[in-house]
Amino acid sequence: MTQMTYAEAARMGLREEMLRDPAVWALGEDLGYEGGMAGQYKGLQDEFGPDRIVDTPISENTIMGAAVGAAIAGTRPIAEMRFSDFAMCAVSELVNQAAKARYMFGGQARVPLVARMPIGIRGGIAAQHSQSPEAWYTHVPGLVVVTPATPADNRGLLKAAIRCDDPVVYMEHKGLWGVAGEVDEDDQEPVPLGVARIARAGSDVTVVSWAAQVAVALEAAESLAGEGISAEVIDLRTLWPWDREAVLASAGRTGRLLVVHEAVRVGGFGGEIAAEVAEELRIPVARLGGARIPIPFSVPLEEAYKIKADRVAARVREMLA
Amino acid sequence: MTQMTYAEAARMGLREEMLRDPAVWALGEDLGYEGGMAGQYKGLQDEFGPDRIVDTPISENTIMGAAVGAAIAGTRPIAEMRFSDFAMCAVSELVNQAAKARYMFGGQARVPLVARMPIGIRGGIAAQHSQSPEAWYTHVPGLVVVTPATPADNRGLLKAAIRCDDPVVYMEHKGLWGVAGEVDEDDQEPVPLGVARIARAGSDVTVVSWAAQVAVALEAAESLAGEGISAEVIDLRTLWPWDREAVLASAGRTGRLLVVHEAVRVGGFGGEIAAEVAEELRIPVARLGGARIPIPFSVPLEEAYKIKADRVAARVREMLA
Amino acid sequence: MTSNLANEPARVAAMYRKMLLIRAFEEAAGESFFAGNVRGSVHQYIGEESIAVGICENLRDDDYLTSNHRGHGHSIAKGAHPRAMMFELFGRVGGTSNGKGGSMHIADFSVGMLGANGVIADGCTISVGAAQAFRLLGKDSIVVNFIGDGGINRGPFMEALNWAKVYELPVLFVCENNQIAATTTTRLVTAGEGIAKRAESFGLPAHTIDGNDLFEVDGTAARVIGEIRNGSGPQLIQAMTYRLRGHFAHDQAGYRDPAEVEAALGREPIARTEAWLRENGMSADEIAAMRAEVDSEIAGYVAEALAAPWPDEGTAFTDVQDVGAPVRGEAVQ
Amino acid sequence: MTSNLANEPARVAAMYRKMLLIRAFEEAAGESFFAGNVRGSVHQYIGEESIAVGICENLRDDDYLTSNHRGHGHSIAKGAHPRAMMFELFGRVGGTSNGKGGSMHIADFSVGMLGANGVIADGCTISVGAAQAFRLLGKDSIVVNFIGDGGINRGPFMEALNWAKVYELPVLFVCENNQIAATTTTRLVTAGEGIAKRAESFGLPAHTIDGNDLFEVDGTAARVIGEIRNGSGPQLIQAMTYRLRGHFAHDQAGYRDPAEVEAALGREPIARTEAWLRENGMSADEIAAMRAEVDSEIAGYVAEALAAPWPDEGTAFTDVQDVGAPVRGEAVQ
Ligand SMILES: Cc1ncc(C[n+]2csc(CCOP(=O)(O)OP(=O)(O)O)c2C)c(N)n1
Ligand SMILES: Cc1ncc(C[n+]2csc(CCOP(=O)(O)OP(=O)(O)O)c2C)c(N)n1
Ligand SMILES: [Mg+2]
Ligand SMILES: [Mg+2]
Repeated sequence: MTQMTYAEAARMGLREEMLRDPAVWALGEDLGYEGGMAGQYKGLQDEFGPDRIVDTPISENTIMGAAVGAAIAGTRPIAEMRFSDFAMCAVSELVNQAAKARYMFGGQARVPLVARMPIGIRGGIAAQHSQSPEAWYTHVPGLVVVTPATPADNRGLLKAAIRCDDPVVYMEHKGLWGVAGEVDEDDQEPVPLGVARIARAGSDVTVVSWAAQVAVALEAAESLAGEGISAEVIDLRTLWPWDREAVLASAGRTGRLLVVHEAVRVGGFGGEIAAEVAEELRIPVARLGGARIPIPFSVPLEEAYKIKADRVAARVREMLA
Repeated sequence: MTQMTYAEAARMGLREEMLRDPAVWALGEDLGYEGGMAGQYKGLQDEFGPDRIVDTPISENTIMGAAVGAAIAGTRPIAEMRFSDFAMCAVSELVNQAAKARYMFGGQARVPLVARMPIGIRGGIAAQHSQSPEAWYTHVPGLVVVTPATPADNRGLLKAAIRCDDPVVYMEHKGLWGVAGEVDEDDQEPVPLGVARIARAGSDVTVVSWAAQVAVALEAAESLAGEGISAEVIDLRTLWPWDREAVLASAGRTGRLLVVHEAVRVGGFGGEIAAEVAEELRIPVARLGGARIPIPFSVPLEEAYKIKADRVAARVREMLA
Repeated sequence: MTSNLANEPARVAAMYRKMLLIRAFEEAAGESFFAGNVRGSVHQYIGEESIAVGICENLRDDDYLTSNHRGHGHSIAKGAHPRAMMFELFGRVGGTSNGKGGSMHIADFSVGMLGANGVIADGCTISVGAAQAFRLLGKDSIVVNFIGDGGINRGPFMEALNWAKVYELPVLFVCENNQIAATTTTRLVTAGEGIAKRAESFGLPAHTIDGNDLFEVDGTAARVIGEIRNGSGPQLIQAMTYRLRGHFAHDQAGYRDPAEVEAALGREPIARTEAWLRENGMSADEIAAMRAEVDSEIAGYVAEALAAPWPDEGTAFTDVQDVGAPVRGEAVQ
Repeated sequence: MTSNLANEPARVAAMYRKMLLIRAFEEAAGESFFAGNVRGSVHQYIGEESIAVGICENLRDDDYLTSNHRGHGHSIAKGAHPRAMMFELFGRVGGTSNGKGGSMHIADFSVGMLGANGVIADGCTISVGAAQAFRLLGKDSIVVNFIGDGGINRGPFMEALNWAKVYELPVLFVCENNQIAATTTTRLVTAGEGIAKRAESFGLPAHTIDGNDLFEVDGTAARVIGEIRNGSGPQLIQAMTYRLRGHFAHDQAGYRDPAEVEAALGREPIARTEAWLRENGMSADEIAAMRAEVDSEIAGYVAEALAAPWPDEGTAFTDVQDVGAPVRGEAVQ
């Protein structure tokens, strides 16, 4: 076991896959010298050359569109969009082309690309650099959607995303780049897509979350434990496919479900999970998500948007009251 | 009362607003001679001139982006995107700019534009011309989302959208263009945004829908009536804001909620409604939506995607069983 | 310019036959649309056949072609089988996509035809990426992207021009300039001197030719494609042509000046190629025979397509994705 | 070229003061960032001041300006108040957006500054639409859009060039060519001879000038803006310049060749303008006094900003939309 950050673990996973398969490459802005926004590509251009870590013009449509063509043509490109906000400049390429090519062409095409687009609040980067649109992509047939919450998962899930034969929207959380955690360097296996992780076992309520909110849910569970309330925390890891069985099993046991996400609550993926559980189990369900406002810049305003542990704990208490 | 089609009613509503306010104009491809995909702009360029019904280059980013600039500068543009699928070429302009300008600039900007992007299956136009992404835009702070189901509403809601001081995503359903209905020509009033319509009163179950699925729900309700099952059908009309009070009141009365939409079920807006009702009322909820597949071309495949009245009725029976 | 094609009547005849095949296919597609047997949008390539045939004559099966909404001609020229294509238009089993795609999504990967495209200019960025893949995989194949004169005003196409040149990719952009986009005269929405000047401003050699002159298309394509394969970097060909029909089958093109259409008929490629063949030893009977043969071949496909089985509705749920594939039934649907 | 500005030392001095104000603002913004008082990305305009000042000198308050991520200089030059801007960077009440926007979303509609923009080139399409609105409303105002040499490779900018010319809109595109985009040398990702040739291919007159020469910027702007206001249609100015600092405050620019930076310092606009003023009758003392005055003005704003109240968290929920506005509390949140 080694301690490394979420960004370092992602770099390790990418490097392992690039060593393993010469068809794996990445394209995006400032990947070479800068090594990516958080160093997740650091040194890889020196090691693999400018044809496999490609510095591109500021041309989001083409970063994504070229990845589609390169994937169809037999390589495994990683389209680095830097921010999911900028990926909104290339939605047609991802949704109309990447997601549909295999189907529209009756199975003739495979599009094994990774559309890498970090989400979330990092602090003071405001409305156009902090969005969490993961729910959009769960709604698009043909796409897999991944939201890693830990360094180990950011290595293992990235490896799985790269090996996946279909397009994967890979959404790291910008707030986690510097967070360190245990990674087993010897274990080169990918983390399977679609399998949730029980981050903390519990019996009174099931709290489902992903990405940066998992730590918030765990913090809430810890404080609730002090009050004798036992919360089970599930890290979904993959939003599509999401681990329905694991969630239903847990919620069936605890009898209560709370979904927590940083994304705007209205139209968020929490609705899918809560509705599904309510339909199947008829147990109390609840959702916590962001207010329907753009992400503000100033500290107190940004803080007002965030879902903190105390609010999660309070919501759980309400459900148990 | 006059009989006119959904497309004719939209044309009437637009014309009335253009006569009423010289700041109202439209831009898009082939609006002049063609008069829009379904004649919804027919003759308006002759009447109002090429500066108010503007034929544009095939430049989706700029059709939407120019509408943002023109709205900020004091006019009321209608950005005609022809298909919501093509609007995916201009998501940054709509979501990063139009939706956020007012907020990011602390209230200095108003963006009274209508992003007009028809949704849905029309028959044989396949994966890139048949999508229903309305759920995406409900998830975006700053946007209003409208989905008219009748000719009268396509006149009245379009008028309300044009008069709205914030960006409105206006999603007509392509399958309804030729559907005729009663329109009161003398009533020039807009249909208020955010107010649902009880399309049919009932007492055993509440069926919520919008756009083309409203007719399907009504057809199902009719056949269920024959079996002594009384279904209340609500046409949501506006998805954001959606008429929560009306839905909760109805579902509270009937004790059961079924949401039906043509859009893909996973990540669809039905999740928001079902989750909200389950959280508030703890009654049985269910959702019917499209399979998570691209819209196929061939008749039997396209039919297999559709949610028909018999499936709606069957689901209601299950809920009552 | 002319090519050595003029010294090869047999090759001209073969290319002429391909043009006839495209023409017959498009006529049949239009008729089938009006007969109610083909749904959706059918964008015919009638009057532009010499471009696709002249370009693709100079391609290999392992070269790629990316198309737009008007892709039937490109597909046949690249080697897609018109029978499978007709089945696709009819939405039947045996179609290029077994009915999942239809006219706007015809593709045949076995011959490097990567697909028609329903979104204008999205094929352009796909093309440069495919060319980048060829380089990574050490292949000497090239990519040809067809774009219309209306499509050139979309940003992704312009980005792709820059991108292709920055990485010196083996891409040939072919702008089919029929002077119209749906009902819009492109001159009115296109600033400057046109696509050739624009492409040159990105450093791409640009060649404007008479797209209805099979010899000029073939000659230019032979030279340019050879140069690209030898590492010249991307180039662009602007092929001037004329859309003889409406934008799609159900467009009567009432906005067209009949005199203009009349004049264009005098320049249409099949008649011109036919005249050359007559002057170069092919008899009227031989031509009539070839036409009859092609017409009956296509007619046969139409008949077969009409009789072919519809896909099982269960196939609507396949070919989506491996992980997270749709499962039928309420729960996930 | 030179302008009559050379005959107006007083106007030069006033513009010089504006440049000093921008420089001082940016230095203070950077220091405040490192002091932990300003969050997020602070893109400094240091070394490029003469462009914004020279262009905006020739604009009216009812002309519009659209900017990009590097918008502080553009804002001050257009007339936004540096005090309100500093408050915005600090996220305080009294900021241009009362703390909702921050550095990348500075705007002051009262002087036609329509906002910095966090998305490269999205401001370009907004600009042509604003110009279209001017025409509809019968105003003789114009729109100036600032774009970087990296931003020119985005499709929306290229679409906007075509669009502006098609409708002959009163738009001036100003490409600030500092030869770099974040850490990328733009020459390496920009094909062809550059933006001037590209703009010309769309029919826009393009003028490449020394952006660090206040006189050349002012002279060109005076002429070009006059032409545009008189109906010339859109034009483009490429202002050559140099980014003296990192991409943003927290970028040490280690990828830069020190010799290159050294050389650039010799061409930086404030020193050049200052030298001219010295030669034209302004004394060292007068300049020192002006510098001191500007520095203390900005220092005062920093002190005020630090002491200014934070916005009430309730304001996070205002200014979103009228219909469907957020309501605090569980139910809709
Ligand atoms: C992004 C996008 N915008 C609009 C359309 C609708 N559309 C389909 S074909 C067409 C005209 C294309 O004209 P051109 O590129 O000249 O090709 P041509 O039809 O003349 O062959 C338009 C506007 C589309 N398919 N995709
Ligand atoms: C669409 C988009 N892509 C990428 C970025 C990230 N980004 C911000 S500034 C920048 C470099 C811009 O360079 P240039 O246009 O030359 O302006 P400069 O910083 O040199 O003034 C990049 C890549 C962005 N903000 N928006
Ligand atoms: Mg055309
Ligand atoms: Mg630059």
